[in-house]
Amino acid sequence: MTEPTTARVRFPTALRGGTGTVSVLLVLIFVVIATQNPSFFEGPPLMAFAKKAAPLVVLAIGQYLVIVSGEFDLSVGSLVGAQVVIAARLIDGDEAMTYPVIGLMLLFGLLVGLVNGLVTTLLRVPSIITTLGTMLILFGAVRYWTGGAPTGALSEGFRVFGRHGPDGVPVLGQIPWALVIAALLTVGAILLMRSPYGRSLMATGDNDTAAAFSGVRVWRVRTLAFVGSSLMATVAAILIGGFAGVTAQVGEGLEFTAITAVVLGGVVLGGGRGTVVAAVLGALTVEALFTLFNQLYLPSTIQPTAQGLIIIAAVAYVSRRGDPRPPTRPRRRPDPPNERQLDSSRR
Amino acid sequence: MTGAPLLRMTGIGKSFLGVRVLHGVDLDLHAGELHALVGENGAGKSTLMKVLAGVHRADTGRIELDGAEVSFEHPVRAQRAGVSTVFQEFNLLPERTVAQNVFLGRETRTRGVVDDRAMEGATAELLADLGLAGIAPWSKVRHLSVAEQQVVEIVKALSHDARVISMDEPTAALADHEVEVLYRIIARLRERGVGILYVSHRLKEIFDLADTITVLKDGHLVDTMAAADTRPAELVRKMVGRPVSSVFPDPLEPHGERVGEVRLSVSGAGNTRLDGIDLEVRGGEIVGLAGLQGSGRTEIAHGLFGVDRFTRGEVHVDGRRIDPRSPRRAVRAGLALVTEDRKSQGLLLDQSVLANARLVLDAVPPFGSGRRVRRIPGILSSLELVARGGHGQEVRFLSGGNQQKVVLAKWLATDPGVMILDEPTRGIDVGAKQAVYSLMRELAAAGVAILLISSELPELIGMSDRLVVLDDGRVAGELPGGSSEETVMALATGASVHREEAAP
Amino acid sequence: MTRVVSASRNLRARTGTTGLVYLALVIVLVVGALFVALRGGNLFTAANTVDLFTRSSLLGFLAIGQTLVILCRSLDLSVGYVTALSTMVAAITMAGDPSRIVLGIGATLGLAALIGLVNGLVITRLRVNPFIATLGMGLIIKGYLDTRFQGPGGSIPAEFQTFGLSRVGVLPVSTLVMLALAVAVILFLRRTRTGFHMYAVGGDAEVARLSGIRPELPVIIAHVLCSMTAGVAGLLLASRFGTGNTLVYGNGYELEAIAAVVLGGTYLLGGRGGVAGTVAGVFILATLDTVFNTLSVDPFVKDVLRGAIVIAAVAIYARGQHARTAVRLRFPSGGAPPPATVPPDPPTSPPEAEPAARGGTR
Amino acid sequence: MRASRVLLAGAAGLTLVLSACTTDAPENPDEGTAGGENGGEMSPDAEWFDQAEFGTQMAQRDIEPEGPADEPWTQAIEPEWVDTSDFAIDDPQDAHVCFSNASVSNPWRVTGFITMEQQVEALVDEGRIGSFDSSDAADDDNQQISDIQAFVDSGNCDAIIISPSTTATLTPAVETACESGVPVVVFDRGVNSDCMVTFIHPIGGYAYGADAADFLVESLEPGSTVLALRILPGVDVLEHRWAAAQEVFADSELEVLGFEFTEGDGAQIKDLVSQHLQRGEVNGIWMDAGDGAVAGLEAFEDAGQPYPVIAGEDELSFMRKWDEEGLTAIAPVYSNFQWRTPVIAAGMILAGEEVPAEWVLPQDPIREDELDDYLDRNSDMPSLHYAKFGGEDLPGFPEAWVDR
Repeated sequence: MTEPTTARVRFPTALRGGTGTVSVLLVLIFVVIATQNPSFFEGPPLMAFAKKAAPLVVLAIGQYLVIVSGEFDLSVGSLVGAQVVIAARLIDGDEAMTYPVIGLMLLFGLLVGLVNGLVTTLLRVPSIITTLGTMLILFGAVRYWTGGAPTGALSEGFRVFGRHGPDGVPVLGQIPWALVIAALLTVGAILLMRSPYGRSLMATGDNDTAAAFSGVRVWRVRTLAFVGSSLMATVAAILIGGFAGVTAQVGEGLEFTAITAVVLGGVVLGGGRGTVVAAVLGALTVEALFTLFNQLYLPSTIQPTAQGLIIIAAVAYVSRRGDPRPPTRPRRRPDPPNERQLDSSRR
Repeated sequence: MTGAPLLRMTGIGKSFLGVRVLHGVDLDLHAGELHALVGENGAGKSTLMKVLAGVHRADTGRIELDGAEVSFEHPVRAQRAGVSTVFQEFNLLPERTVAQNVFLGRETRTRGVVDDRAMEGATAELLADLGLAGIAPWSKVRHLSVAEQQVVEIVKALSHDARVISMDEPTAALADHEVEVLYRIIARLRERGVGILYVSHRLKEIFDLADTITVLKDGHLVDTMAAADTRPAELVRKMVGRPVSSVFPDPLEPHGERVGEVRLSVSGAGNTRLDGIDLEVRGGEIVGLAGLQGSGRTEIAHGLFGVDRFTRGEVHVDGRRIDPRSPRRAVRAGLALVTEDRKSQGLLLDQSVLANARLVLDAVPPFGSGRRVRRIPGILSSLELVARGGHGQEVRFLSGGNQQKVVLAKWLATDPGVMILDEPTRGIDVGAKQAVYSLMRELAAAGVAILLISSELPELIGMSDRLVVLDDGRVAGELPGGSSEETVMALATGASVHREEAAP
Repeated sequence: MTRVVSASRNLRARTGTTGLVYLALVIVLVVGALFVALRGGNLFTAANTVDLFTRSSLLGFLAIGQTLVILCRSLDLSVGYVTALSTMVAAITMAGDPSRIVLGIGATLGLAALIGLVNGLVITRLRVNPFIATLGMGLIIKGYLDTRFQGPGGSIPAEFQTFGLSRVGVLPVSTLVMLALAVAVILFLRRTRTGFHMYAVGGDAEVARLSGIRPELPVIIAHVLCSMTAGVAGLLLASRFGTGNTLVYGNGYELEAIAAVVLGGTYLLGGRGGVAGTVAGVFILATLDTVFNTLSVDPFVKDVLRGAIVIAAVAIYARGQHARTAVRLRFPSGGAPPPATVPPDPPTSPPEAEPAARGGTR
Repeated sequence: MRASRVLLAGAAGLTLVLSACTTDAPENPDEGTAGGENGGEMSPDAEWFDQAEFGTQMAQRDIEPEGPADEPWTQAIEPEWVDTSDFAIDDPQDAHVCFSNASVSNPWRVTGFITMEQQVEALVDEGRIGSFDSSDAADDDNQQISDIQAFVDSGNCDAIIISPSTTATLTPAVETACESGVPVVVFDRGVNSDCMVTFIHPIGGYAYGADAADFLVESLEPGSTVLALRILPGVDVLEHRWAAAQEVFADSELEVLGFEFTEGDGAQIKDLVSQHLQRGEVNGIWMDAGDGAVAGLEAFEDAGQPYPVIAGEDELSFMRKWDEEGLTAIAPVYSNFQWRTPVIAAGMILAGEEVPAEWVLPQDPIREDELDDYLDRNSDMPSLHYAKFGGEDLPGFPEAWVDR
């Protein structure tokens, strides 16, 4: 625990916590892609990649907020699906409905986040169970509402965000709005993590007792993280719906992809460690990996295997890399019976 | 004590992070003997015990058991050899039964399967041997009181057929009447020829129990002597190594605006563990909260800070009545609490020094107030924080003393009017202690009201202007600063007499 | 209100969470039976009972294994994939030949054990978070299955299909096997050192280490056993299908198993709980399914209800656990002076009575 | 520690290298995985290709079915009528019909199930059956086995209709249902047994795949490139479609770029098509199911490339796109109206009327000349509705399909 660690201490902060690893991995993947398909870096294909990757980046930011506070959000995949279906059904091709419905979607995202957060913090249900429950509920409720398959259609105005962008930019061709939105949200999240709220969030993930003793309203901070995750999922839904329209399967399995992206960025499950940039890089790496598999003409069936191996290897590498702590959190003491621990839901 | 010693440690040396914490310590322990190990915090007592227990490996020196050299790479090796340790921290699994805890790692098996009955029987026997038939071997540990858990720890140590048992402050968590039980247990153990190595701060216990006393200071062996030939004053002098008064800095000339004003007043406060607490602290004053462990000192701090709420009584800060329902409200009212358990309640170990220091400013409005945040580097350097990685260094790589400075900086950044310090010098080195003491004086001079909680009586007496003595959740009395330890202890323990008289 | 709370707390003190889970099971059965009766049906017909038991057996196998892993403070998200792989291995190895049944069982369980071993080693040795390690393992197996097999394959001899399709009275053979396995695992946890050490490692790995337990070992064994129960689940599916089918991995078995374990009162952070509770959790979920089916509930409403019920149940348990922390009380809330007997001299007071007494005063 | 770090790095590197290697290494033909780039040596997988069955289906496309032409769901191709008088019951108006559904997890099944429910109402009104009960296995084979078992054990069912989720795995359960003596009707995917009274299905997957592939072969110049988009591996109806397409493409001069699995997810489809477009021209798209066809077409729009010749499905969003953009396209049909037939068959069986042992329904693709007609007929219907759902004459039309 207190071994001399001079070597690590000299590392620039940015290279600790896995950001370095994921950057190297990302560059490596891009290099391999470049050897396979040199034209990949000629503007338009790169922008197409950005357009495809943007939703996952946004989702990863949301998932990052929750993971860094020490929790999980498994409901985002279902939420993305639900939001796209809601949008299609309510807009039903009517341009005038676009913005009201987007507003409604954001409200719905807010509500889902609140429920996830409050059930986890106030009712003390482990977040993996809470969000597993909301995942089932959203999946079922939306399908029940639409009779099993999505109905209606998205308006062109709605689809602009995920599909179009300002054209005629030199070299790049078109800069997708999705890229702009993802970049803005990334910057926003970086600023958020530097704000008092972000610092309180990080503190909560590191040691919620100490945070509470310092005046952090742990339950509120965590609940807001869930709200953030759900809102990000809503934005991702707008981007995905815009990108490809409505299909019945939209959103499926995205929660695991998002968690994978965040963890690949070196953000530690259990909270308190990792940066927004790392999570975003993780998301880009996952998308780049999919692209790479495709460029290599790897049979699509074998892709999960390669994906699984790379995730395990990357996480093992990060956790090996000079972290002297055991992987679990500091051990839980039997609470001395006359000193109750302060915990999140006391108030 | 004649004959060959049961245990002989010679020339034990140990370093952490290049700092030597033990310098060639020698110690002999005979069968049936109780050998007390005393010294200030940080003198190396716990390290020596951990070396014996196999938790740490000594860099130099040798350990002999019955004349044969032994080497313990793992606690289990030590236990197998008959050397058991009762650590200060409980090493029990709360969800398992007493018997399961006692036999953890070497469960009794009958015909290949673990035999709960047998383990329970054996545990019951061990308990009965100690005259403690009241603890059911099949009850889960989390249902037990602290004292009972302490007993389970001892039984666990005994169950190894231990010939040497070392105990690290076994009474720290016990109420007075519970200590009696421990005395009885120790007497039985000695009758059975077990050698006991005993670490305690409580001089009374040491003179009650010990045959031999070894004094450590700053990792050096100061002296080993027979308890019967030693006077308490002489022991204290050896422990401290210099006149007590010089350890603590003198009060400074007050210059704060609020000096002399009542900044914190508590009247009739109580909850399930406290009752009728009346307390007043003025600006510029350091009030010590004395009392045995578990007498309600920390509970008062937690009550004031909104961790465990007071259900009765009133609290006023700077003349305004406050209702401390949460730490957040307490902070906004101008309170600060340096908690006793630094790692679990005070620090974000994975975060930087700076992130820790600005945590309260970030958590409580006005959020992240720029002026206060900008003062933090100044506060950190005035505390002489040593962090190799600068203020971006993660806190877990700091020494205990520097960690404590981070905690102090965190609270100083809020400009508190009332500061509650719960065991502020626990587990930190002498230099850091001095820094904490000086800081307290400076704060007091600036008009801050300070409530100091400490288990180290000399510290409490040396630093406090007044002492409020607690006993079993109530205020037992108030003493002026500089009162003798005996007076304080009499008040802190005297209440038990009253209670017995009051009992129907 | 207070009275109800303290009554339930007393009950809990006596029976533990497992008792509460079985109480929940009874409540679910009674409420379900009422609903079915309102619709003019009967939940406890032989057909429904058989249905309930059949539904419980597959989930039972998976949840029993998952319990072990969760007790060790780990997690296994790969069981669905292991199950799918196992159906293929069993069906292809047996190839419809009764003489190859034993070989098929051996190959299936052996491979499953190997996967569990890898999971355990990756988690303990490479220190990969169990969530990621087993998710990754699941992906690896998925890729293999999709690449190597195209749809169902192999054949299960009729003799082995009795495992999945026969029954004794209303009890399917598979349920009997599941219950027998549950009993065996309960005995394993209560009567073997490894079982004890699983609780120790899950409760506090450091305490376990100081007590001479190698903390990796129970975790690895739990993962091996968990994968093997997934293998048994695969054998069951194969015997019911008469063939192997890769696509069963899409059924979300792993999350359902975790839900059953948590419903059964096992603490997600390890060290507390057991298989008896898990079996009740499995039966709760199976009862819900049977009730929904009998009532012809819309399949999507089923998901909604299931999600809500799991959250609600866990919230109720969580309340219970919060209240259980032993707190020594000196002063009852009224502020009356402490009677001389409080706190009692601990070593001479019967500790069993304590929680109940505490429950009463608060 | 050091060693394992090297090991890890090695493993990661190895993975990358290995994946790189597969580019030019030919697939093991025994494995049957026709991988991406080796589209040149097109030949169907042995596992899923049955030459005789393929021939039958090809022939059935051209056979005039028996029965009224305006009710294709009652038509049958070359029926072999079987006697069902053993199953006749006295009061069919009280008969309880049970339906074990694999799932309603895709729009095709959702549309079909609505049609079936409407057909049931019509039959109940006519007094041909009494009541109807369904269970849904959510694509879980094991669940469906339990569902069927529950129907059998309950003893309440006068007829059991089964839409199996997987052919092979549901066979034992269907056989159990047959043994109970209740008439069993199987439709859509089959089982490896002929114990049921009738097995209802459209011509089949080979015909579907061949319709699509034939159209591409006719419409594209020799040497044109074709990309195949598939949903999942291992599902027989889908595998048959692809096997037939491979058979057709093998005899053509089209270049198949490869196939991709999309899980029917629009985002995946669009991404994969975009990537193929980055690397070269794509002249034709073959799909094994049409949902997501629009997303695929959008990839062409976004890349600024001309629309491909495309084989979609009779799903409305695709057909509307086809109409709007004037595509060269075909909508192969896997007749959705087949969902009406099983309940009708159950009513016939319970009345003791003859039914075909294998009830092969017609399956005609929608071609350009019929496009306007079908769009007209379905003008109120939402997207993800199937044009040949065949429920226009049912009492609930059109509300039941419009308000889902």
